[in-house]
Amino acid sequence: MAKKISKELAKEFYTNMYKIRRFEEEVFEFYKLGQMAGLAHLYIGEEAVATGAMAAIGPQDYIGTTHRGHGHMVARGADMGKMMAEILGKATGYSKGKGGSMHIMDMDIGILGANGIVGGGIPTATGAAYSAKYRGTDQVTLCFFGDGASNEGTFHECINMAAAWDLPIVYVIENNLYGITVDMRRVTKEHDLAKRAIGYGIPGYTIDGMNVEEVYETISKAVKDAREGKGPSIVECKTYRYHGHNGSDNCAYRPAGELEEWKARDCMDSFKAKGYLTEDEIKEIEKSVDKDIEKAVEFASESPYPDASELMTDIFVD
Amino acid sequence: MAKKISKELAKEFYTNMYKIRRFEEEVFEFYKLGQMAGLAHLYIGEEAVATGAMAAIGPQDYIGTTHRGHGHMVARGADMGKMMAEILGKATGYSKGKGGSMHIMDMDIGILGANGIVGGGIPTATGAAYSAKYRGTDQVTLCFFGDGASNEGTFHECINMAAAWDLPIVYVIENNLYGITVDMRRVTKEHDLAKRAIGYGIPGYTIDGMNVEEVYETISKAVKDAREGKGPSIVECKTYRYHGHNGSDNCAYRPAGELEEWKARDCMDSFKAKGYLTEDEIKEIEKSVDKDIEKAVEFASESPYPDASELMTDIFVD
Amino acid sequence: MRKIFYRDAIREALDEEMGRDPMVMMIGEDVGVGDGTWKCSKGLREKYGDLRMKDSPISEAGFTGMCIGMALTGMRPIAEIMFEDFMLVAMDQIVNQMNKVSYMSGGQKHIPMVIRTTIGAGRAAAAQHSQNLTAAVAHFPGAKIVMPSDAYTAKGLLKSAIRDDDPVIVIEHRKHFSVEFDMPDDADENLLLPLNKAAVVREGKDLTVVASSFQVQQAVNVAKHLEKQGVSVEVIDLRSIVPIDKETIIKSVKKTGKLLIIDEGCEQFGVPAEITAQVLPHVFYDLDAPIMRHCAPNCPVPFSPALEKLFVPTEKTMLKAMKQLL
Amino acid sequence: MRKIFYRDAIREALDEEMGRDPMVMMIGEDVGVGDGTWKCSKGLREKYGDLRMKDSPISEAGFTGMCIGMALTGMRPIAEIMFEDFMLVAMDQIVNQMNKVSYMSGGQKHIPMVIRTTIGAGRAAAAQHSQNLTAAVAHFPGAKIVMPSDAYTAKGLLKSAIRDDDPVIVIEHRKHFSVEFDMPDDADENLLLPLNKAAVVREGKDLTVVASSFQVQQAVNVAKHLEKQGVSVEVIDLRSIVPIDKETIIKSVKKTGKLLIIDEGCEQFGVPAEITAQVLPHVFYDLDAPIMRHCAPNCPVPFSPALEKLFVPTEKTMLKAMKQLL
Ligand SMILES: Cc1ncc(C[n+]2csc(CCOP(=O)(O)OP(=O)(O)O)c2C)c(N)n1
Ligand SMILES: Cc1ncc(C[n+]2csc(CCOP(=O)(O)OP(=O)(O)O)c2C)c(N)n1
Ligand SMILES: [Mg+2]
Ligand SMILES: [Mg+2]
Repeated sequence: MAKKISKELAKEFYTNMYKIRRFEEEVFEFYKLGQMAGLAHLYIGEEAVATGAMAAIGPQDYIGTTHRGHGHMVARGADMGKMMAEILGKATGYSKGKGGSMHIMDMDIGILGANGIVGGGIPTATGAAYSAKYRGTDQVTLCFFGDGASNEGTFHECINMAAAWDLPIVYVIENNLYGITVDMRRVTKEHDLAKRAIGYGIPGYTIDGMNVEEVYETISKAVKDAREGKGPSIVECKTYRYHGHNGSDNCAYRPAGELEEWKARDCMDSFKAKGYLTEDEIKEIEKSVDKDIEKAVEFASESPYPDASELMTDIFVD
Repeated sequence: MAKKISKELAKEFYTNMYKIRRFEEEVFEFYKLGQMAGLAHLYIGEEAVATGAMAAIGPQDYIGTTHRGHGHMVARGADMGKMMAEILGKATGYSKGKGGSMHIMDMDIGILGANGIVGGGIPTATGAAYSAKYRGTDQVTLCFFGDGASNEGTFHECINMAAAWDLPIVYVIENNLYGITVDMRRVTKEHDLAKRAIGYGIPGYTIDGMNVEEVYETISKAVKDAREGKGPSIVECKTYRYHGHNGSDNCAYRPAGELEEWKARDCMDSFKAKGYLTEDEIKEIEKSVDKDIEKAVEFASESPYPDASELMTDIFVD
Repeated sequence: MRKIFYRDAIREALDEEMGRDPMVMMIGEDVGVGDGTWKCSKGLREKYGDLRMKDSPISEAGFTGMCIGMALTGMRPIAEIMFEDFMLVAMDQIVNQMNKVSYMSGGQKHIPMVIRTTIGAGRAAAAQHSQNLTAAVAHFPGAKIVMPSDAYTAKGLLKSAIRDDDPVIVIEHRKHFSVEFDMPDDADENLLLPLNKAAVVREGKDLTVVASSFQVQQAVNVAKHLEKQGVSVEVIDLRSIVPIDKETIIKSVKKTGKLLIIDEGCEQFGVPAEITAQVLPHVFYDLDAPIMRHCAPNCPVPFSPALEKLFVPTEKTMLKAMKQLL
Repeated sequence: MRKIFYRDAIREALDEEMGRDPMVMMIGEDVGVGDGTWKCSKGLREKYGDLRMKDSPISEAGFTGMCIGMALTGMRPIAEIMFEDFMLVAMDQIVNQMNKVSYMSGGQKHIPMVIRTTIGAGRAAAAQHSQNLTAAVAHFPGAKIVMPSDAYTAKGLLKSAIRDDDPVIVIEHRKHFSVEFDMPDDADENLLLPLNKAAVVREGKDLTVVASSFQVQQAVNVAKHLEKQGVSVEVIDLRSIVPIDKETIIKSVKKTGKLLIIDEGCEQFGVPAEITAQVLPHVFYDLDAPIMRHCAPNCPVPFSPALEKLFVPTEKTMLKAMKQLL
């Protein structure tokens, strides 16, 4: 069980969880209206993971994210206007609209980039950790990915190297039980994925990903170890996505009642119930976030699409 | 410690270990004479692994092998003449000379094929196990590979699936401490590779690969489990290759004395010392094997090279 | 003549072949409980069981490679790789293993396996979910590669692929799955299309256009449009990428004297380049103009619909390309 | 003019660039303690330390992909992939990741990384250790690809590759490592060859031959031989595979009217096909004969020396191919 946290941290936690949820709701609105082309992989339900994790690192640290990466970006303090614009394919987006939802990057805040290939970003994140070690900084990398990604070869290859060379990186598995329609219990025998850490000779933690304090505390410890040169860890956060895999998924593969069980343990509701914040404080946070979200939505909506001349730029420097 | 074995088994063990060593010595002769083109990855030093393992399976079972695969073939009872001919690139070889040392296959005795890609054969072997399960036979697959291969992504992907689906397969890691010049202790943190089994929820055994009885006994147990539907295991055999990675390797990367330490525990010497066989029995075995080897060498030497017309055949059926 | 959705034509092919031969199975992400990402295997897990319509973990190299072992031991597996882009994580197993077993074993064993995968830009799926990278796979000898252009060819080519004793890669188009097509009445469970033949889908005499997959119908539409202007365009549906049915193309070009090759992959080192090089020596003295190609540009696939619409050939750009040659 | 082994020219390039820029590092199998499979990094681990000349486990996808993260955070990594064949296990990281970061990020970041790898059939290493599969990698936009043909170009291209701000794939030839070459005196630490230029290495007027890597010198030898018979062959060393230096080839073909392209990769979907397609529209009216290619056949590389010698183009087969065009 996690220790009590400060008022300040409680505000940060609630702000970020609420912000992520609101942001994703707006993405889904765009999607349903047909204004967001492509795929929308919503982070709703998993907010405690990104929120607790980001609170555990410093401004100099790196983050590797995934196709379900909006939550990581928002919790890290990315510009929501530029995010939303990117998701809509607008010229003012993080990637001028060229990358879209699955490929947002912001190196100014250490975001190494989302990735459309499941498991594809694990090497990039591991390389950033190698770089930090070589350059002699004390930067730590958080590498996020799902239960599904943990069965790709890159997971194995990279964690083995990170362990062998004591790289400053924490592998955060967002185990939401499914890879699209496939229940992880049907494609793994050991369902606690953090147990794999034993084979690499590093610490592994399986924790409640709906509990933001527990996420924060566990990842803080793992980050501390990494920063002190003790090498990597695996932190597996058991969590759940409330929506389908992407916009068009009806979740027929889930057993009846499963969603409701997880919703009953909703990260925001349970956090509110702990009484760190007064009702007024909560309202104030929500109002302020709502305003930011509104601005982001407005900015993105009103932004122009990229010009045709952009098609062939940004491939090479020259 | 392994139990006492029968005279019959003792003879089989010694025969196969001696046969492998002699076969490889002849390969090396061809190599040094410049009559064997390409690479010679010799199995010398590791004979107890292939020998113990093959004694643990039945004629209907499958074997996946590697670039260092001659030992597996010989212990399985492959035709040494066709092997040697293949290694020399002759038309009478297993693959008509088209595959060479790294690509020998003999499905009549369950050999699924060697592989030039490190880790590349693990999926094939796992698929054979899937097939046995689907077809409802009681066939078990032995999948051999090295410490180096255990760091490729295919290792992880396949063992996870085999575990999840209780496939009848035993993964035999021939941990000879090196992948070419790279000491496995420099590229892994946990040096007992069988510990990785924990993460997959399956049994893992780290054993003395110089002790043929121990190999036999452990793999027999793993095979029994697999045959009974209890799923896969990992058996890590600590072993050592006496020669360089291939013919042209001077082993400068090995610490002084390491080779000698391992040779002091030579699988054949230590087996002989146990007294299962009389000196006469040993001599008789050696004489008979020597004759077989001689025949194989002669057959291969005298065989013709493939005809130019073979270049474009065997790509497709038609 | 009945109407059928492309996805259902594929489902029929799978169902018929699995029904016919108990050694046929399929493995891939979401193929079982999820009925397939594009519902091509709807209901087949219930019908044939979990082991024959196997939901895999996200381990493309692993499960594609496993099919080789199944094929070696008497089965006829089909690996479904959701997007062609993801073949890249399984590339070694495909082109270094699957393709080479028969040659490396001196013909001891062939590998009767199929890889089904999909292409299709234009869905705002960005640079890692939109590529037609077939040319890169086609460089490696050892597999046949086909691309259906409608429900009829989707069914007929897939069935032939499953029955073929060598590896066949079948590349479907994501924009086709929900399209309804005509299916001739005689296209029953014996429908088996050759894996090495192109088809002249529209005859003409002024220009030969070679296209594949989704672009075939578009090219035909443009040809119809041009007919009104008195220009007669012959359209060839490539169908087989490996091997290229060079004879059909050569015969057509000898007649028309002009060749345009359309492809939705990036231009560089693409399929049209190979067709150009194969055909050129045979039609050199018949050509009235250089062989031209009309492909996607040499950039990663952009996400923004505003840019992506400039990426894939359209009827408009095809028309322009044809006019340039006429 | 000094003499230098090809492998030592590469070592010089690495040493000079690592000495110049502390952000340059190399990672790969056996590069450190083992001095590199072909001794190209001899002594560099001692000189620059373990972290800068890093022995990797056999995890090509992992360590190649790690270079992307290093490049994003200020380093200039070099991944060594022992055989080009092994790029296939890292294919996603190379062409789906490394190649696309800059585009997918809207140019926020470019990836200054290098992949060094090797080709070279003819060493009885069989189907998985002998391929020149460059064309398959070249289909994907986002990386430059170069192939040196001697010690001078090996050094000059590698140094430019390391200093380039985008991904560059440098493909060396295994038959070259132990060959001694001339190195011009002015080829000092400032030797930087352009990554996008071919070179006319022998002038001629009757036929243009384009070759790369090991085949360049062979083509020159054949050209010398033909000169005695009164035939004048122009030989172009391709050097850059992506981009193709089309101008240099076009200019030559406009003069000679004939083009033969030699390549040691399999013919189908290979490099010569792309050159053919790119050049054809520009030289169509100058050609006296169709553009021809002389490649390896469309089969996996056979092991037996008796067959392998039939696989790779040789001076003898080159001569025959040239004569056919003359
Ligand atoms: C290599 C690869 N295979 C398959 C896919 C298709 N795909 C996209 S997301 C996804 C599921 C990922 O599951 P997980 O890693 O658990 O993340 P989650 O979506 O649950 O957050 C799949 C299979 C892909 N993008 N890349
Ligand atoms: C994918 C791949 N990477 C690298 C190589 C080169 N290579 C051949 S054998 C070998 C070492 C293999 O080590 P291990 O698996 O321990 O087997 P051992 O040789 O020790 O028996 C390497 C790196 C290869 N063949 N394939
Ligand atoms: Mg998941
Ligand atoms: Mg080893």
